[in-house]
Amino acid sequence: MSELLKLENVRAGYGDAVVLEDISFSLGEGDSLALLGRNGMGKTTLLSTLMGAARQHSGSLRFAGEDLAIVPAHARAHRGLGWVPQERDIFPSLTVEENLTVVATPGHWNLQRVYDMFPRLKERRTNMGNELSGGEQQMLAMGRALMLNPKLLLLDEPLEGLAPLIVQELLSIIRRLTEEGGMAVILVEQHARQILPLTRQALVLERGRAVYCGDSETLRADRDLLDSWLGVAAH
Amino acid sequence: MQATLALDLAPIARADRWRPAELAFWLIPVAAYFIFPENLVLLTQIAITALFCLSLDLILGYAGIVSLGHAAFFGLGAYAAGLLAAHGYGDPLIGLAVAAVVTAVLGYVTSFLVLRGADLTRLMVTLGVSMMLYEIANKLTDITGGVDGLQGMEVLPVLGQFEFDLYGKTAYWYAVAVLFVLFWVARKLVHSPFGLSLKGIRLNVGRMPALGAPVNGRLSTVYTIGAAYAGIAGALLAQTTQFVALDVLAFNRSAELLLILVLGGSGSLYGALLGTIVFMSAHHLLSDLNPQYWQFWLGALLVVIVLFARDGVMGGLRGVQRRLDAAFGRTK
Amino acid sequence: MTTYALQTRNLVKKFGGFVATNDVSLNVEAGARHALIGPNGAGKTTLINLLTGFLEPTSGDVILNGEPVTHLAQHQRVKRGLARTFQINRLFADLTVLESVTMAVNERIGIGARFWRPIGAYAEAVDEAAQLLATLRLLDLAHEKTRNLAYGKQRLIEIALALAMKPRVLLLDEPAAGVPTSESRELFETIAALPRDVTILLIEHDMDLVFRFADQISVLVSGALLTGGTPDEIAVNPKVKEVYLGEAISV
Amino acid sequence: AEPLKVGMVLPMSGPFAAYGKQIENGARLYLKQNNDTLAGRKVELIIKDDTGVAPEISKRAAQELVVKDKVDILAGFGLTPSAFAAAPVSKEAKKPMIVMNAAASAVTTKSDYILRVSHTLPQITAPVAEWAAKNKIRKVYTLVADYGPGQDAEAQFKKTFTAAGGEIVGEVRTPVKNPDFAPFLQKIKDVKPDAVFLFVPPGEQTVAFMKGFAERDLAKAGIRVIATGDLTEEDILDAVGDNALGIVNSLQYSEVHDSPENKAYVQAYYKAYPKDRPNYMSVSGYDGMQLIAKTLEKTGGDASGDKFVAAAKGMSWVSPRGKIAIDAQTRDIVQTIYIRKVEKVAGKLQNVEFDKIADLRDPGKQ
Amino acid sequence: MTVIFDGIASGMLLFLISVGLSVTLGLMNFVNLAHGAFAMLGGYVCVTLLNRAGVPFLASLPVAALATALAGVVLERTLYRRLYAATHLDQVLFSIGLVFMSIAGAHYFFGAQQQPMVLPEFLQGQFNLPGLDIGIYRLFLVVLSLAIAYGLNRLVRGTRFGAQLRAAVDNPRAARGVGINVERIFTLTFALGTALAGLGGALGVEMLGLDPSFPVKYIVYFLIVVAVGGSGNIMGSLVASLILGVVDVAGKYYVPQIGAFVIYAVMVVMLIVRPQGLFGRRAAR
Ligand SMILES: Nc1ncnc2c1ncn2[C@@H]1O[C@H](COP(=O)(O)OP(=O)(O)OP(=O)(O)O)[C@@H](O)[C@H]1O
Ligand SMILES: Nc1ncnc2c1ncn2[C@@H]1O[C@H](COP(=O)(O)OP(=O)(O)OP(=O)(O)O)[C@@H](O)[C@H]1O
Ligand SMILES: [Mg+2]
Ligand SMILES: [Mg+2]
Repeated sequence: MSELLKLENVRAGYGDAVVLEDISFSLGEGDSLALLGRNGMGKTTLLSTLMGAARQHSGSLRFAGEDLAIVPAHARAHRGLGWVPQERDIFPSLTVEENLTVVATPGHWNLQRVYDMFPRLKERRTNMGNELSGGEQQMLAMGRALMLNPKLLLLDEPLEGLAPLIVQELLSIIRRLTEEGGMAVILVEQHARQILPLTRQALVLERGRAVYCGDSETLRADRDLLDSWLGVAAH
Repeated sequence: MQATLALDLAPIARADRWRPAELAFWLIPVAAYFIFPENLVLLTQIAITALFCLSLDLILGYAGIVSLGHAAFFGLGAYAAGLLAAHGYGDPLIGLAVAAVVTAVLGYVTSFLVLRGADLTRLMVTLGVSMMLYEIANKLTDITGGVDGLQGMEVLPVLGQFEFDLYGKTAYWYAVAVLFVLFWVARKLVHSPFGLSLKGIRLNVGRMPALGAPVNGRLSTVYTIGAAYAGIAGALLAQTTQFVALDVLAFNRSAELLLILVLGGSGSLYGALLGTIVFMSAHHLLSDLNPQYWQFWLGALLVVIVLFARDGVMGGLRGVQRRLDAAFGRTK
Repeated sequence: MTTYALQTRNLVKKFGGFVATNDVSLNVEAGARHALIGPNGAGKTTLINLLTGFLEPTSGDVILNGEPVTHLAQHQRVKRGLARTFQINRLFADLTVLESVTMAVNERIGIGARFWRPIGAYAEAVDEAAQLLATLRLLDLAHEKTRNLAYGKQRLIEIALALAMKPRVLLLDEPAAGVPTSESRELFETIAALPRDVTILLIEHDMDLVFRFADQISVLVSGALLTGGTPDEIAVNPKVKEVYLGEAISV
Repeated sequence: AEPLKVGMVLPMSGPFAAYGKQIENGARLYLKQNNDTLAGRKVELIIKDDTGVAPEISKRAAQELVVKDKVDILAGFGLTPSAFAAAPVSKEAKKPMIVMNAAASAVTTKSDYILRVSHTLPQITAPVAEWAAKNKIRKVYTLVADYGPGQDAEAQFKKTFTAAGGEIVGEVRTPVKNPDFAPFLQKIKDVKPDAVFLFVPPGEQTVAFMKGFAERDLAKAGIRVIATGDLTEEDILDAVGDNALGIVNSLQYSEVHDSPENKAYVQAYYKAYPKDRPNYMSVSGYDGMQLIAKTLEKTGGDASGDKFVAAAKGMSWVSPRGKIAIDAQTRDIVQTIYIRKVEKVAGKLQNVEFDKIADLRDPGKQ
Repeated sequence: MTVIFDGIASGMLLFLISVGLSVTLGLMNFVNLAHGAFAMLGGYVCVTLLNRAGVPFLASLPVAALATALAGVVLERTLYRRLYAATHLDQVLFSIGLVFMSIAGAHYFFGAQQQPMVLPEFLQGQFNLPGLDIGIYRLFLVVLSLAIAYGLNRLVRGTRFGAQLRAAVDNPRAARGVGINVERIFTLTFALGTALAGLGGALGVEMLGLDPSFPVKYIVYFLIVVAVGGSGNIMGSLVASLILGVVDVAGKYYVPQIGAFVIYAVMVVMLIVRPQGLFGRRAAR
């Protein structure tokens, strides 16, 4: 696996405020990382930093061999970063289909494949972005990111608000993406139990610092760790 | 009740305390009287405009209703007081009271037009209402004197005691006193539950009904109050200038007012006052320096202020204070 | 005879030609813990919007505690004890947490339009708000501006605002979405601890929570009611499994 | 002697900035020609901008000029409301106030210290009505802007014109802010009067009206345009362009008025302000200063209100526009009003005088 | 008949001078009250070329549009850009500041008087059909505005650029996240908006006149069209302009006594009936 993403001592936040301290990890092509942590620990901020939507104070951030700090936010998507934001951020003045095609990049994922994956979207293709149910928005955000055919997919709580059936499908799709498609994934989730089996690595954030960085399997097995950082031992 | 013990309620419980800086602020009008005895007319007009601006702040800064037609109320108030004075009822306080009532009625009635739609719609509806009022006043030349102005106002001494004089002393204290009283009332209002609910409406109008708040009722109420304030300001201008012409209803006045409020920082009562002081002083100074092209410099001033201080003068001051706090290591 | 806290009769909502709510007649018993489940886009949120008056129905009726409220404004329904949370947060970004909740309490106890005395003078409202924050463990954030909070915390405020209404009927639209697993359990404990006479209608996609919490479940598919019953009945219903549950519940 | 301070309140910015500019030009020209010295006193000119239509600013400016700058004489006043608003200041402070443009008849009645050197609206309206009635124009359609001055002009025109035997076949008042005259012109075309009497705020409205008039070929339909002369004053004429040719109008001053005083004035004006054309407003500014000079000579340099006004009453002198005088009763101006027609003179549009009504008092005060 | 045609033409003029604002305010959601200032610039460029340099009218129109667009781009790059994220009120303050500066600037360079402008022969006059007099310049305006409306509508609704623009306005952060070059799109769109403003200004001189107070004199009309049409909707603006123009002209023709009220009354009524504007969609929340 050749190296795709590498963070070294990254410090980031909003404006003058620092949210993340000293984050380092690296990710190879087709690799997968579970990003865990309680509320407000900085998971979203880390993804925002990768996308250039939060401020990187110091440290280094390399993607496919390039220093991301000097790549403007909008160009990062073209470099191969696909983002499903936590708040979905669907464009309300665009139809469902426009939301998908507005930035499409040629590749494996095209309109047809996205519609196959989420038939619901196809039914609602002429709806405006703000006329969708919560779950439909979530699907659309996912589809929109896939249409970019990214090398690295950043998913911020992608299962939230989806019906169980869809969740199951999506989990298997994510697994396929990494295993067959060679797409790398960073997955933020509250439901550690559901995603740890899916990912190779895990990173646990606690007040902006990494308290665990290693492989998922070990973390999954260690109930004490899980309990102390995530409070999920009961599951 | 242990929960409340754990929490310091001071920030919310004492939000309405008069702070030293506020007391200092209100010394400005007193000091100004002695420092600029020859500019009392300007100072009076600043006080009046500040009151007018305060009225817009109530509806825009607190309730989030943008208006580009607030001069409708100002003008109506001015004509109410002016017509009274021209027909032999020149007592200033009665003039203010009548102006307040008349404009409140108009405010209440038109509030229902303003409740609908988003910002741009409101902007244009308020503007439309005020333009129609302007045209009516223009049409009724026999009553209003039209563009040439209302003839024959006789304003009696304030409280039967204080004549309006050439130097404008009476006018000044009269305007400042009215401003202060109404400011005090407005201050009570914004720190009350009513004021809080207005903020709620401004920040997220969609959520308020789900909290059981009758949004339209609240907006109507504050719009009516704002209208009355504007009417009083208009009446003050009519009485202190002893003249009313159509321009009290003009679009420019509404637009300039909006400008002043934004310049000062909407959503804070002192923003309205500071904005007026800064804008009118700048206007006065610049137009004295360069009667022809002062607008250029005033425009440049506005642009610079927006670029460097968001939320107007108040925003800028807050920024400075934050920086000072940080520099001296104080925490709030 | 069972009393119903909330009923709909032949409720229909169309968006243009699209039927989002299709002839729904739903009965929610007083004091029930009633869950509403169904695929994405089935019309659950739309139904809540119709119940609360956020949307006008195309036809049909909404009945709250035996009285028709179909044409009452939202705030009037709230006054009759119907409160809700929103699936996507609708908060007051520039108010502090305590201010937001105090404001909600003010409205409930009917002092929202008082304009002469300061907020702090109505200590009972502020105290109650603080209490509520304490129950939701938000006390240390009381003076933070809402906009500076992480998503999960904002989610809790969304719920605090609804609870401040002291509702008799509470409609929760995916309350736990975005709240971490550990905290969502506590959250549900708080909700479950509400007095039994508070009726709760819950939308949620997390089946662990639904099956632990609900005593009645209705399933909505394509705008229409598919079926209803106790959790045990629903869990084994093959139709529900096919369109919604998949392998989520292994009984 | 101490310098004489003259405070001018003028619209220097805003939609009426051209007025202020012309008046200032005229006033400064006179001062320059006299080395800034009138009747032996050095003159200091202070100019305040009132932005045109804000009486409270005019009043403030006047008050500050009196209280702070301690001026001896107030002058200027581009529009009627500013003159009205400032009148009480002159009255209370007993300062002479020389009105250089505000045209409502009643202005001079608002303070005993007001003197007017420009014109009144009836004064420039009546003559063209009289001329029309006498020159085979029987049926007139009046089109005025719907505001105070428009209504006054309409009333005066009707009064004079019908008294002289003419007939008003239609009248319309157009909105003051009116970018398009098409509907009104269409109506006029339908009615086919001998002439249209026009009174709109000078500026783009005149331009727009005349353009529409030409576009619709109303002139070919035999309809003429008559107007007050402020609509075809030199500042606007170029913008109206050739469409203005043939408009008959009445006013007290034209750039091509044939007199040695005017030749000298025009020459000096162009020398001082090569970019502007002299118009009646500039002459008012010029004459205002001239009035001050002549009056001070009479009072021996005393500019105190009562003495000054007493001395100014009945004063007469030769202005670039011809002989003019201050009415001893009304303190208003008495002057000759010329009937002119817009023609090309040496490639430039001009108001060529061809008739006149001499020594006319303000008809509005009778 | 003639009244209706005049109404249509006057509506089209309204459309032409305000369509630039439909772009900057409507599409970009920037409260650009300085729209009139850009229009004025276009007007002065056109008049100057015409009168001083003897450039033919039709040639001076595109030059006016380009020159204005250039000024727009420079201002966008240096100033406007910094205010996209600011509140609407701050934008008002800023753009009015620019208006003030432009008024004083125009006054300084061109003087306070009206600018003369003579149309070429072939655009002057009328041709007369039975019962219908058609002003040639008016016809020219009608044709031009239909073309512009069509083109713009295509651009906004039918192209990827249009979709990217709407996305960038909806949520710049997310738009960047999916790879839209928000800055470039905004610059281009702003250039388009100002070019249209300049063109409208140049075309408007003939009927509206041109002096330094132009930017404030007609601001109300610009806003009316955008508000009634529904913000961000080009066809809405076109239809709104048409209705306003026809009603306004007809009102003045048939009931001149209340001529001045008509346009405001129509606007208020239309906005009360359709607060979102004719074609506006419910604002997204
Ligand atoms: N725009 C912002 N400005 C300032 N601070 C912010 C901003 N957004 C988030 N924060 C703060 O940054 C911290 C981390 O927030 P972040 O959203 O990254 O958390 P998270 O781990 O994604 O939480 P959640 O699980 O709730 O989504 C929080 O303390 C939050 O208050
Ligand atoms: N304003 C609207 N115009 C057109 N269609 C709409 C509108 N609002 C919602 N819809 C459609 O109605 C359907 C029901 O939406 P609703 O939000 O009620 O779904 P839901 O059951 O809550 O789904 P989820 O579980 O994803 O939140 C969806 O398919 C949605 O696209
Ligand atoms: Mg997050
Ligand atoms: Mg939903």
